[in-house]
Amino acid sequence: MIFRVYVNFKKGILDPEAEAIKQTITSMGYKPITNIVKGKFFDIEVDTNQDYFSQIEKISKDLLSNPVIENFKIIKK
Amino acid sequence: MIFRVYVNFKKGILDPEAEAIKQTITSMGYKPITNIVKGKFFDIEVDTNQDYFSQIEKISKDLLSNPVIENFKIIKK
Amino acid sequence: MAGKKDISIIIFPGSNCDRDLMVAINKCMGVMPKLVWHKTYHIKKTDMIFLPGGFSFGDYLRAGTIATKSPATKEIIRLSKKGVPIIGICNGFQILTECKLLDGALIKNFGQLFKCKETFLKVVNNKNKFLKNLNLNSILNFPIAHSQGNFHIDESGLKKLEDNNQIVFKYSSKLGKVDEFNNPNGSVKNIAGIINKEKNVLGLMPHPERAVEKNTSKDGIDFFKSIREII
Amino acid sequence: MKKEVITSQLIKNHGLSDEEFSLIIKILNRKPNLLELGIFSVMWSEHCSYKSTKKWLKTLPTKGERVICGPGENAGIIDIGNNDAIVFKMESHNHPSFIEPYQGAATGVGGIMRDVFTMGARPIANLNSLRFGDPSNPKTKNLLRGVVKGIGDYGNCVGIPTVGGECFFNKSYNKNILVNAMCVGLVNKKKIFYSIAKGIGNPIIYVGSKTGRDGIHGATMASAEFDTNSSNQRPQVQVGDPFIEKLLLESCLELMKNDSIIAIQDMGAAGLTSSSFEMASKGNCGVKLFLDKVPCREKNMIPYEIMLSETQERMLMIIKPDRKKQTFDIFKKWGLDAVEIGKITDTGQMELFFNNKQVACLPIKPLADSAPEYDRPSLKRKKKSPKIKIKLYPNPKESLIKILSSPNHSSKEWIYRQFDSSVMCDTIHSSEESDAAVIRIHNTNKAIGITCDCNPIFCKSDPKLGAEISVAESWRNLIASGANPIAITDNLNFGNPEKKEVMYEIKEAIKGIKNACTKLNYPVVSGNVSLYNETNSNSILPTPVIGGVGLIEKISYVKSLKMKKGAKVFVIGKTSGHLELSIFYQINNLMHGSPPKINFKNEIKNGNFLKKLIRQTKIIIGCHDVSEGGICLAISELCIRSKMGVEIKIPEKYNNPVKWLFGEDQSRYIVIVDDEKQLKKIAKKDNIIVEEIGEVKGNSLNFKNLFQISLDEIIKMNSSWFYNYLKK
Ligand SMILES: Nc1ncnc2c1ncn2[C@@H]1O[C@H](COP(=O)(O)OP(=O)(O)O)[C@@H](O)[C@H]1O
Ligand SMILES: [Mg+2]
Repeated sequence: MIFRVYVNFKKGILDPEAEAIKQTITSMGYKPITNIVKGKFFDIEVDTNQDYFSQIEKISKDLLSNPVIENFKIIKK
Repeated sequence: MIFRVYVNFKKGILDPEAEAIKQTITSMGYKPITNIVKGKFFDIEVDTNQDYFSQIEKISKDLLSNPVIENFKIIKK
Repeated sequence: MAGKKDISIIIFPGSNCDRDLMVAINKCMGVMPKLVWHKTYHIKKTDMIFLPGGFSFGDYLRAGTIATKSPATKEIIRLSKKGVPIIGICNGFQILTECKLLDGALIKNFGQLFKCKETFLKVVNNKNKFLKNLNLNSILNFPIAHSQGNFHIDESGLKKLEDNNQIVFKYSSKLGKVDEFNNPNGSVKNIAGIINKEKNVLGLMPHPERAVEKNTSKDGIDFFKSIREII
Repeated sequence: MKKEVITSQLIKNHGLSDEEFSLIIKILNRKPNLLELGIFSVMWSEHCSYKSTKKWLKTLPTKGERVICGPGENAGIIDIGNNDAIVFKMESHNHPSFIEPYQGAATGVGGIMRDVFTMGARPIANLNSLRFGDPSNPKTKNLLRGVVKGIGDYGNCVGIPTVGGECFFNKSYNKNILVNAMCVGLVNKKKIFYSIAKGIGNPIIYVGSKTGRDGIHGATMASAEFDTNSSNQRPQVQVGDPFIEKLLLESCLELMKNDSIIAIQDMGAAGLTSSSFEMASKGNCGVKLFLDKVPCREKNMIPYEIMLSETQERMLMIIKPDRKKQTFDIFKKWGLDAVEIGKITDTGQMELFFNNKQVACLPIKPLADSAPEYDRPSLKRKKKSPKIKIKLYPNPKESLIKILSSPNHSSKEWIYRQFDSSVMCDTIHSSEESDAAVIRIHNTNKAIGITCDCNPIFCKSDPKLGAEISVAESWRNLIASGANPIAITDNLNFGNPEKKEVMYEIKEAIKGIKNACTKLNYPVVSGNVSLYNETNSNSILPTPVIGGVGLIEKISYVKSLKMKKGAKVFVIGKTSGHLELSIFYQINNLMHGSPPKINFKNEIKNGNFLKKLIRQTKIIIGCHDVSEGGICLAISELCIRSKMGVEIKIPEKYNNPVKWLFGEDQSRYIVIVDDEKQLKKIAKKDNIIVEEIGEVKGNSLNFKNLFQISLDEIIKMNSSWFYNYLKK
């Protein structure tokens, strides 16, 4: 079973990297691009028959993201 | 229209960060976790009526990923 | 070296070793280099180009990537084809791999952390104009300061580098031992510096410009003196 | 103006007391609107107004022959000759770093660098002073990781070497870590920029990052005691962008080459509010700001948010009206947003407009001048620990091993490897190579020594004496690195000043700094205060961190922890063996008593003696001050750094070797000497106590007839704690 955890900055938090990427793309001539949001994902492979969702949730909260500035979202792949 | 571009390391390239996360998780006692793959994603908002897929493909190849070490995948959100 | 030569240092927003490099070049090569802003669309005739260390464009995305989109980088690619010697140090090396003038890629250090320390480099190949004045197997003491200096290349790429004598520097011990204990960042085969097939583009992670003063190692002087001979 | 209802809850949420609110009404002659309330609240917050400490800070000695600019500006400035001046300051980012260690620490470094380059200086070195909780506390590891990485990534990216600092663990910091960052810059004495607004009609220019909703109320947060819910509050942490900082640094310095700028100030705590207020208030003028002109990162930001945002990497400047184009061109070249957002007026008012409507109008002088100033009650804490009589002293060898491998005295290599210490090519000595970091002044034959110090254990027991010792230690560190100490910056970290015992600590510590600095002719030129470092009523140890700077007139005077085979080892200063509160006692769980006494006459005599030896003879090979851990730890550190052994013979007159080895008597140095006869001769002439104690020899740390440990062993035990701790 594979869980995918998405982590990205909360809305309103400055993401200087996304800003720099957007500027670069614009300067490369891709005019219609209006916004870029950046994030990370983790594919976590779990070898168990149990439902492991709540554990993944805990890992996401404690380790993979910082709740002060980031949100996460888990999907089962 | 939003395109999502996923970028991750090619197989066979050791990702020290994913490795470290895996070790930490294991040491925290989450035994069934067998593997972790880490990647990035970019949500690119495009304001156009045209099909912009091929441009996004070009951006992904030229900028968002480095073909020597990374793969990418595009989906329309 | 005959007459006044023209050496250029390209400055990207976020470059931060440009001054150090300028001082070192001036001191060891006897030429005050020209500083070229990254927005330069046309670089006139120049005898040698340096890409300095630092964090061009904040190292955002991947170190060196965004700099490949600057007009000056397009000029560097054009001039490299004409045989102009080009040297990239640290971030400069990362830019050169990102714009494909050099093979491989520089990924995050094995230990994940930024690392600043003294390292020793072994000259493993001097069959090129840059290093022909340095002895084979001689050891140079330069510091490193980077978080993405882990040189990666696939098997076949590595073989090509080896076959073409493109690997020039390897991390070693003070006495020249090349092994995992003397590999500061996880680079394949301890590779610290390579050149292109045509042997006019050189990239290295350690900082020779930080090894030319009284208070540091002085091995950088040998390095710059050696490359002075080629122009 | 729109009328919001200002409820008492709203007033409370803004951290204002009822008396303070009455004062506001008196100043305005009416009730404030919400925006105005917000402005008052940040301007009168502890962080911006120093209301609990101002009375005491005023007593510090701030003048000296080399002082160009004392407290009151963005940073202090000292003269180091030939038109060169050094700009420096220390600042805390404690609360943000606890919530988000990486960003909190990074933005702390960014903020202090802006304070320095605002004055026209190019930063040449960063230092940091860190305190964490007990290593076994589950949060400590990640806090340590995040803070160190944050400091490194920011300074490394901007390209300023991080060359030193300190890191200390104690459980009192479990929920309130301390992250104090110090920055030192170099400026041409004739090209210093200040923040005094001048010239009616002159344009006010905003430059740097776009304003977002970051850290609104950050300044009030930094002044409020934590409660356990803090981590759930809305995000108040700002994200740093070192890349923009680098562009700001270069563009400002480029602009400063000509004379376009009249006044300049970074937007630090309380952002646009405090920067515009302070500039106008210093220049006795008014300002008009058009807030819709402020570049915003998010849509629909309201004046309240724009005025209170603490988005990083922004500057405010007043320029000559005919230099607008030139100014904008420079910022454009560096890819930065620069906009004219207002004008200087002669009304003495701060008038804020938004979409052509006036949204606030506040009198500047009265607001600044009547900022509350408190003389809070204080009370000496009752001493709990009675004196104990020790019958059998713990084993010295085992104790030394414990000390060398303890978190507080292990090598900090894991930390400083993450900092680029060699960029700029002027670093002569950085972390652990010498008692103070030594940075050459580019293109000259002189250098400066920089150090930060504090002994919170001493401060807890006796805040005045502890602060005096911290000042003296920084003084000694500078002398031992070859410098002539010039001035300090301080960062006063304490708990809740509304508690009498804490207020006592604050007052006493300031008294101690005052006394030590006066005696040593070592003025305070800048500083910072961080209060309310307290969670659920558990306060931190009083931690007044002292950042000292000294001048090394010639590079040849630079000293470090160096040894040479065959050289003799001497102690300068009198050893009497004060063990109370020493590391030796702490490591053996013997906590009682008071700190060692300090005699400033001897401090000065011994310091001047070493300065003279360094400057007038060639006999000093290396030196190290004696502080925590006494002679024993000082010698061990010399051996570890120089990778050489020593043979030490404890002078016969001392009947208790443990006291001799580990006593922490003040005003002492260990020196490694080439010509012992000459040393003795000068010492005799100058009436200085010196003792020959051994020789650099062999491959072990050998205290004859007592114990011996091989060099390899002590190096190993000293180098592994951090790596082992952080492995998992
Ligand atoms: N403990 C202190 N000792 C001496 N000066 C201090 C102290 N605390 C603050 N200051 C001075 O007060 C002024 C305001 O400091 P601060 O509010 O930290 O500035 P900023 O607005 O740049 O953050 C500065 O000039 C600073 O040097
Ligand atoms: Mg300031």
